[in-house]
Amino acid sequence: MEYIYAAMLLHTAGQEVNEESVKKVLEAAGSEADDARVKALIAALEDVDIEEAMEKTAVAAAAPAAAAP
Amino acid sequence: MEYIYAAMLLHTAGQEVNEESVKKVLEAAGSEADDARVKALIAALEDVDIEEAMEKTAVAAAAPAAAAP
Amino acid sequence: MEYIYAAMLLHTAGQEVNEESVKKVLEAAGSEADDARVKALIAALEDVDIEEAMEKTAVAAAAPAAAAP
Amino acid sequence: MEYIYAAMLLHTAGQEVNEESVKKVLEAAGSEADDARVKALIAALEDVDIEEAMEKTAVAAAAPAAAAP
Amino acid sequence: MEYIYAAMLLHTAGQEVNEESVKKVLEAAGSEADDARVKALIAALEDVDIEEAMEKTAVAAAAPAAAAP
Amino acid sequence: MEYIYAAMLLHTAGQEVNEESVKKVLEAAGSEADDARVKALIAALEDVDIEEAMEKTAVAAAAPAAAAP
Amino acid sequence: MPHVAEWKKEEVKELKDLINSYPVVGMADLSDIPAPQLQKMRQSLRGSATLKMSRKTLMDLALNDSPKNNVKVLVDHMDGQPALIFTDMNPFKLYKILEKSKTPAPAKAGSIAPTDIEVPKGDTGFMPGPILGEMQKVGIPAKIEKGKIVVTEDKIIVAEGEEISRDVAGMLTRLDIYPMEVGIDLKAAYEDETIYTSEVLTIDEEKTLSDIQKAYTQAFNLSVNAVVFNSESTPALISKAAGEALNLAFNAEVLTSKTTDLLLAKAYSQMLAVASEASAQNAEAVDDELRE
Repeated sequence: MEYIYAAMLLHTAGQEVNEESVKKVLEAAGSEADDARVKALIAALEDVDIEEAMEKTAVAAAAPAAAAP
Repeated sequence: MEYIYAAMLLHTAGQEVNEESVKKVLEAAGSEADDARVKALIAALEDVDIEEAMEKTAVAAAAPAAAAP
Repeated sequence: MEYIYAAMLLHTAGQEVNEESVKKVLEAAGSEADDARVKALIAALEDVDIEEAMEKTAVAAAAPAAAAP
Repeated sequence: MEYIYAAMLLHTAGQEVNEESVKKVLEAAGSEADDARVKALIAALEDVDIEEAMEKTAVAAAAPAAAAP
Repeated sequence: MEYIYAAMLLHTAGQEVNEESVKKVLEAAGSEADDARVKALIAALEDVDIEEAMEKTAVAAAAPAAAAP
Repeated sequence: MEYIYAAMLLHTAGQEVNEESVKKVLEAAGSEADDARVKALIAALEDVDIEEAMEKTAVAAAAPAAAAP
Repeated sequence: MPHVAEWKKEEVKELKDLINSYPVVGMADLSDIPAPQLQKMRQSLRGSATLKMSRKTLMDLALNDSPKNNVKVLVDHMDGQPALIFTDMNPFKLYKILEKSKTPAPAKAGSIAPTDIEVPKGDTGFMPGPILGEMQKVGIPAKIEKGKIVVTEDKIIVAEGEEISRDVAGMLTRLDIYPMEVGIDLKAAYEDETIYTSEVLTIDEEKTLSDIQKAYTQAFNLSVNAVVFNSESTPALISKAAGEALNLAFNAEVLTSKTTDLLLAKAYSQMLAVASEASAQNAEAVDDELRE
């Protein structure tokens, strides 16, 4: 999940999530950044809206709570 | 949430989560690391099992308690 | 949660919730007030409508009851 | 609810919840501590496990009731 | 309804619920106690588990009330 | 709940709910009346319309009943 | 290359030039693609990628002789009917485009089912005849209904990874079920000294989405559980505190602005509950108001 955490960190910090920035964050965290995986993440994020995914989660988290019997 | 992501990234990468490491990661992410918030994060995490706290569902309201009959 | 309780106490008492007042309450309660965490709390509260956040609880708490089979 | 928050704050800080301590906290919060209400609070809390009472949703008991045919 | 409240009060206070005690409470409340009704109530309650009956419906009503603004 | 029951008893009996009357009822029920709690009760009731609170319940109580199979 | 025919030298040179001039070189497998379909795919790739078929040995020579560091590893991914693809697109995009251009194809005896193959319930359009028995023989639950052969329930007849038998393959085709996919299979791609195998290139968007959601949930959990104040956790913490306070006040019967009416309502409904139990025993036990 480091790659995802790095992406989320960048996104939350308002920075662009690209190969370079993800690698830089991972390296600062002492994690080895595998080029192929970084590229794969960036490619995947092209079609995934982080903001939307987060919002969906928030709603989902709230819903079961309310629905809990 | 940047601070939390930074902590999670470091933790998952097997690194120690301390003021210095968090700051380094935040800066690599192009985020200004506020000293007080970094300190507050470290203080809050001091007695916390990060792994466990990440997995234990925290629900917004007291509502979920209702689930327990 | 002491920090939050202190803030809620002040809010409910109609007092301003700031670093000084939170610290004062925490100290009166015999709790050590970590400066950084107090600052972080106040910073976080800047963007939060306490009243609204509290309301959510009431509704959320009531909901499961209504939904209960 | 100030009185309740004061009691919760003291309890969480590991302090005894008694007339004196509650009054002290309330005063630090700039709230006028009404003697009778403080006394009433202490009397009400006497036989109560605060921890448990905080967790047990006021609503929880509703579920079985609603379920009852 | 006074009769029932009187019985519940006695029950909760740990007192025996009998004709005499119910009458005494009603009179203290300035309510005229009708002998026949008291007798009928006592007879009926013999086969009722007051505790259980109270638990059952009790909070059901309270919960939705919480949602009311 | 004795204090509440005493208040409801008095209210239903059409009597004034005040410190003296509540105490009298509680004592008739063999319950020790804590002065502070009685005072707190009377103070709290000042801002509450008992009839309205009861009606809320009636409606709420009716709803689940209707839904019950 | 002393004993190599001239045309082969030419072709190797051409391949080498292509390898050198494109940043991304892919190794594909063209097995099972019918000629007309391949023709169509080449057309649709025109402008974005160049597909070059050649002999294995020549591709091997060209790759091994390339000055591009590491590109020769592509040789290890030659499979079936190999071909090279040259493009400016990044390997992920290339993979995605090729996957999207794949088309359904009939099952062939001996093929491996790429996913569970299901025969859906419903009218087959077939008139009663020997086909009914053949369907039943391959395990399709079928019967005659209103003069037509119908499949009575959804049925998976070949599980993912299993071999498709001749009978099943024939039946699937007759039922117009095309479980296979044909198209250009990108086995690996080279860019910038890195070899991306198809496993890496398969982007699971759902997984990415669920990972993001998981990360967000974990961050939220950690913030709330460790009481780290941020924009997400603070409202939740306030809400939690307010809930706890309400619980405590209610459960300890402390009369506050938030609990008094709740407690009154509780008493009233308790009274109603007791009354209803009492009146069930004896209607005279309760006053008229409470009798229903």
